[in-house]
Amino acid sequence: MSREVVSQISYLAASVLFIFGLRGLTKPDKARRGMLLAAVGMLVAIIGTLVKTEVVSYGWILVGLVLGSLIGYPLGMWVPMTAMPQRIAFSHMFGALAATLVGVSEYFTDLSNGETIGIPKMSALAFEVLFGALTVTGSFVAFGKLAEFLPGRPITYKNQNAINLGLAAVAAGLFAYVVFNPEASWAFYLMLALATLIGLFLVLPIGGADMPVVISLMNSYAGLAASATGFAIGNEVLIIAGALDGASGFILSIVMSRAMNRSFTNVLFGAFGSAPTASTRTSEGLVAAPISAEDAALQLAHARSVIVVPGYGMAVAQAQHQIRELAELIEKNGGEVRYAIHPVAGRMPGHMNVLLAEANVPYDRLYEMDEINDRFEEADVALVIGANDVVNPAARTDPGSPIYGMPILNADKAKRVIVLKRSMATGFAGIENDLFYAENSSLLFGDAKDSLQKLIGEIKTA
Amino acid sequence: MSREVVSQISYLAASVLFIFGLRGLTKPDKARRGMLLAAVGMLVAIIGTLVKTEVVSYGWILVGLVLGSLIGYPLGMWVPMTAMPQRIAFSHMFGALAATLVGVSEYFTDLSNGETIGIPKMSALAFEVLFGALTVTGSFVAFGKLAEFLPGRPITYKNQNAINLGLAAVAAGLFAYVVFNPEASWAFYLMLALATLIGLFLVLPIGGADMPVVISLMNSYAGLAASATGFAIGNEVLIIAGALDGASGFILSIVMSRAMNRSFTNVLFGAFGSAPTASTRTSEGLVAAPISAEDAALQLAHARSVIVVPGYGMAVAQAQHQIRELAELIEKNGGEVRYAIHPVAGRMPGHMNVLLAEANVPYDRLYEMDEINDRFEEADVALVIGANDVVNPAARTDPGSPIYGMPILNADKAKRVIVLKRSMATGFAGIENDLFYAENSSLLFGDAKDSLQKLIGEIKTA
Amino acid sequence: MAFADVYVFVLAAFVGYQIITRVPALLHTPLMAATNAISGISLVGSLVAAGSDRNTLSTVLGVIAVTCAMANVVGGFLITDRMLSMFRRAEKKQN
Amino acid sequence: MAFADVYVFVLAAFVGYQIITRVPALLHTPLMAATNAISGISLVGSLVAAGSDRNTLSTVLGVIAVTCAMANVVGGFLITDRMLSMFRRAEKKQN
Ligand SMILES: NC(=O)c1ccc[n+]([C@@H]2O[C@H](COP(=O)([O-])OP(=O)(O)OC[C@H]3O[C@@H](n4cnc5c(N)ncnc54)[C@H](OP(=O)(O)O)[C@@H]3O)[C@@H](O)[C@H]2O)c1
Ligand SMILES: NC(=O)c1ccc[n+]([C@@H]2O[C@H](COP(=O)([O-])OP(=O)(O)OC[C@H]3O[C@@H](n4cnc5c(N)ncnc54)[C@H](OP(=O)(O)O)[C@@H]3O)[C@@H](O)[C@H]2O)c1
Repeated sequence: MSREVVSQISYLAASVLFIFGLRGLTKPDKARRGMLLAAVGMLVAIIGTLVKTEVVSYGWILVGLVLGSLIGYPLGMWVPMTAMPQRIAFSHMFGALAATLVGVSEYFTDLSNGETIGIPKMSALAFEVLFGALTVTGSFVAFGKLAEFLPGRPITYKNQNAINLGLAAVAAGLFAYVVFNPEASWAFYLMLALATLIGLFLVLPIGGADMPVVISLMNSYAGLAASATGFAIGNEVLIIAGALDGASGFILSIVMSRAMNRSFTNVLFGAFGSAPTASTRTSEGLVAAPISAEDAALQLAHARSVIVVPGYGMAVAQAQHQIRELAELIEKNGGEVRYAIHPVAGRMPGHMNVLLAEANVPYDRLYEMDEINDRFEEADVALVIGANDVVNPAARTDPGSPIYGMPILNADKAKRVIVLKRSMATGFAGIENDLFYAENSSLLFGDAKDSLQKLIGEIKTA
Repeated sequence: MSREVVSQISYLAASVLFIFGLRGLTKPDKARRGMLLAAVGMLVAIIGTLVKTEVVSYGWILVGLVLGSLIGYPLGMWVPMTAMPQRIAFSHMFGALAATLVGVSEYFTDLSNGETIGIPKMSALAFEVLFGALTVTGSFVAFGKLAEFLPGRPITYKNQNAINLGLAAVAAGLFAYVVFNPEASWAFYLMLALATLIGLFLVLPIGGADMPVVISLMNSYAGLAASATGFAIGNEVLIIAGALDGASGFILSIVMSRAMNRSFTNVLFGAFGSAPTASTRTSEGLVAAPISAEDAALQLAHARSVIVVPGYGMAVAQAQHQIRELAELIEKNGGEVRYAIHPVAGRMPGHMNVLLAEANVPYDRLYEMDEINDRFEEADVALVIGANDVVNPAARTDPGSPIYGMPILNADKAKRVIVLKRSMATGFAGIENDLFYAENSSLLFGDAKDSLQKLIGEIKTA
Repeated sequence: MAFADVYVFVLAAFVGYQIITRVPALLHTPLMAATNAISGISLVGSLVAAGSDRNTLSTVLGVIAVTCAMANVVGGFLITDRMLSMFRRAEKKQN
Repeated sequence: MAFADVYVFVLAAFVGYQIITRVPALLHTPLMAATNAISGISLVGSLVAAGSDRNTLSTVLGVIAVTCAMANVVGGFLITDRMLSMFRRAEKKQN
C-alpha cells in the first residue's frame, strides 16, 4: 500500500471516529468513551499525515508537537472549572491561528512556485484567512474580557457601526479581487490585516457578559475556516471536522439566544452587542423580607422536598461544594433535594452542570427546565442560589419587560422561596425581579458561599 | 454557467432535497410536504441530467419516460393498500433492474471503446451488477409469493445449502477475476447470470410469510447497487440516494427481526428461511370459551375503555372500515377506544397503521406497544381482531416457546378479552396461544369482517 | 472514481441511519414506498445511457432502465402521497 | 478542488446538526471543549506546512501552527475527559 493510500485511509478512519466521538456526547454515560474514540481518531490522522511523501523533515515538526503538548497540558489539567469560558475563548484563538497560518503558507508557497491558483482554491484560501484572522483577534478580545485583563464593559466609540461596515466592505472587495487575481498578494495580505481589525472591532463593543454567545459564534467561524482549509488543500477530514465544529458553535449560539430571548438574526449578524436595556419597573414601595441564617436553616431542615436553583452567583462565589454539603444534610434529615438547571443559568451553556458535577453532585439529580417546572408547586422550599434572571416571573407576567416570553424556572410557585444573594442588585439583564418581593419569599443576604456555610453550621448544631 | 455546472448543482440540490424529504417522515404532519420536496429533488435531478452535453438524442429517452410514467401511474394510484407488500417487492425489481442495466451498458461501452477500466471502477461495476441482478430475481420471487402466483410455502430441494454456497463461491471468484481482468467480459456476464440464479435460490426456500424481511433486505441491496452505480459513473446523488435506501432497508429489517425475536445475524446472512418451528405446548385439556355476537356487543356497548388489537387477520378480512364503524358506536355510547399497534402486527412494518389510516382512523388514536402496554390493566375490553402471535403471553411466561422473550402486547391483562378469529388455528409462528383459553377471554368465531358487522348490527339495534 | 466519494457514501449512510431510526413505526410502510420512489434516481445513469448514442446495446438497455426507473419514480411518489394523505389527526369529532 | 468535497461538507453539516441537537444541555460545556480539541485536526495541514521543506516562511508558519493546533489537541482532550469524569450517576449513597 502506498503512503498516500495509508494516509487517505487514516483520514477516513479519523472522520468516522470523530463522528462516533461526538455521538457519544448525546449520552452522559457514553461520553467519555466517545471522546476516547475521537482522541484515537486524532492520533490516527496525525500518523497518517506524518507518513505522507511530502513530509520530509521531522525536526521542526517535533519541536512544534512538543511545544504544543507542553502548552496544552496545563490548559487541560490545571485550568480550574470556573475558568472554562476564558479557557475556551483562548483555544479558539489557537485553532483559528493555526488555520490562518496554514492558509498563508499554502498561498505563499503556491505563489512562489509560480503555480496558478484556480478560482475555487483561491476562494477557499481567502475565506479561510478572512474568517481565521477575524476569529483570532475576536477570540482574543473575548478571552481578555472574560479573564478580566480587558474591561468587561462595552467599549464604544463614535461612528462605530459606520466604521465596521466600511471595514467589512473593503475586506469583501479585496476578497473578490484576490479571488480573480490570485497573484495580487498585496490584496491578500491587506485583507488579512483588515480581518484582524474587524475581529477586534466586532467584539470590543460587546459587554463581557455577552461573551458566551460570542465564543459560540467564534467556534462556528473557526470551524468554517477549518473546512475552508480542507477545501483548499483537498483534505476531507478537515472539511468534516470543520463542519462538525461549525454546526456545534452555530447550534449552541442559537440555543443560547433562544433561551435568552434574543432573536436569531441578532446572533447571526453579530449585532448582539447592545448593552442590556434598563429595568422597566422599579422596586419603589416594595419591601423584600430578609431572613436570618438560623430561620432559613430551620426551614431547610424540616423540608421534605427542596429544589435548588443555581445561577451565575454560585459560580462567582464558587459555592458548588457547599451546596452539595447542605444537600446531604437535608437528605440525612429525610428531605429530597433536586436541582433545577435553566439552559442559560450562569454564563456559558452547561455552566451549572459542570460546576455541580465538579462538586460531586450526581447528574441524575439535575433536572432540565421542562422536566422540573411542574414540580415547584409541590416543593416545600425553592433555594435560589445566586440566580436572578432565570427565576424572574416578569418573563411570564409583564409584557413590557425585556425578558418577557423567555422561558423561566417557576421558583415562585414553591411553598417557600429562599434567595441567597449579596444585595438587591440586578442580574445580567439589569432588571428588577418581583420574586424577591413576593410574599412567600425571603432573602438571605451575603456571599453565597458564606451563607451556605452558615446554613450548614446551623443545621449541624441544631 | 456551463451545462456540466448546472448539472452538478442540480445533483447537489437533489441530494439535499432527498435528505429533507426523508426527514419529513420523522413527523406525521410534515411527511407529505417532505415527500413533495423529495419529488421536486427528483425533477431537478432529471432536468440536470437532460442538459448534460453527453445527452444528444432525446427520442428514445422520451419513449422511456412516457412508458415508465404509464406503468407508474397505475402502480401509484390503483394498487389497493392491502396489496402493498407485493407492490413494493415489484418496485424493487424495477429499481434493481435499472441499476443492473446501467452497469452493463457502462461496462459494454467502456470495453467497446477500448478504454481500460481501473480497479476501483471495475469493482463498483461488478458489485452493482452482482447485487443488482440478485435483487431482480430475488424480488421477483418475493413478489410472486406475495401475489400468490408462486407457492407461498418454502420450496426446498436436496443439498440446497451446498448448492447455494457453491454458486456464491463461483460468483465471488468471477468477481475477483473480472476486477483484475476487466477485459474478460465472459467472466462479467457469467457472474451476472449466476447472480440471477443466486437471487432465485436464495428466496425460493423462504416461506411467503417471511417475505417482508426479504423485501427489506432487497431494499437495502438495491440501495447498495445504486450507490455502486454512483461510484462507477462518479455521480454523488446516486451514491447518497443509494446509501439512504440501503440504510432504510437495513434498519427496517433489523427492527422487524428484533420484534420477531429473530437474531440479527440470522437476517444479515439471509438465513431466515427455516419454516416456523412447531408448537411446544398443545392445547390438550384446555377449553376456549366461545361468545355470541350478542353477548360481545353487550360488553362492548357498556365498556368505558376499549383497546383494539389488530393483527394480520384484519388485513386478510379487510375489516379496517368495520373496526372504525364499531369504534364510533362505542364512542357514541361514551366509551373510549384506543388502538394498540404491535411493531410486527400484520405482514409488513407499519401494515396496520396504513390500513387503519385508510379507514380514516386518526393516527393519534394509534399507540405503539411501549405507550399502551401499561394501560391494558385499566381497559374494560381488549378487542383482538385477527391478531395472534403479538398477544401470545407465552412470550412472557414460557421459556420453552420459540417466541419467548419477544415483546408482546399485554392484551391478557385487560378485564375482558374478546378475540375475533375464524378457528382455533395458529398464527404466523405456528404456536398455540394460551390467551384464548384464559378465564377472562372469549372467542367470537368467524371472518373478522362478518363478525364486526354482526357486532355493529347488534349495538345499533340494542 | 474520486476517493472523496467514499466519504460521501459513509456520511450519507450516517445521515440515513440517523433519519431512518427516527421514523416512527406509524410511517414505516410509507417509508418503504418513499425509498422506492427515491431509488428511481438511477435515472441519472439510465438517461445518459439511453440518450448519448454510444452504441445500440447501450441505448436499448438505457431505454429499458429509464422505463423501469421512471415507473418507480411516478408510482412511488404517487402511492406515498396517497398513503400519507390518509394519515390524519383527530382534530374534530369524526363523522 | 473536487466538487465531491462540497457534498462532503454538506453531508457533514447534516450529521453535525443531527448529533449536536441531541447533545443534552447537561453536556454543553464538555461539548464546547470537545469541539475545541477536534479543531486541532488542522494539524493535518500544519504538519505538512512545517515538514515539507517548501520555503522558510512556510516552515516557520507551519511550526507555529503545529504548536497551536497541538496545544488544542492535548489541552482539549484532557480537559474534556477531566470534565466528563466528574459527571456521574447517583448509584449508591454518596459519602
Ligand atoms: N448561560 C449562558 O450561556 C449565558 C450566556 C450569556 C448570557 N447569559 C445570561 O446570564 C443570565 C443568567 O441568569 P442567572 O439567573 O444565572 O444569573 P443573573 O441573572 O446574572 O444573576 C446572578 C445573581 O447572582 C448574584 N450574585 C453574584 N455574585 C454572588 C455571590 N458571590 N454570592 C451570592 N450571589 C451572587 C447577583 O446578585 P448580587 O450582586 O446581589 O449578589 C445576581 O443577581 C441570564 O440573563 C442569561 O441570559 C447566560
Ligand atoms: N409485520 C411484519 O413486518 C412482519 C413480517 C414478517 C412476519 N411477521 C410475523 O407475523 C405475525 C404477526 O402477528 P399477528 O398477531 O398480526 O398475526 P398472526 O399471528 O399471523 O395471526 C393472525 C390471526 O388472524 C386470524 N385470521 C386470519 N384471517 C382471518 C379473518 N379473515 N378473519 C378473522 N381472523 C383471521 C388467524 O386465525 P384463524 O385462521 O383462526 O382465523 C390468525 O390466528 C408475527 O408472528 C410476526 O412475527 C410480521
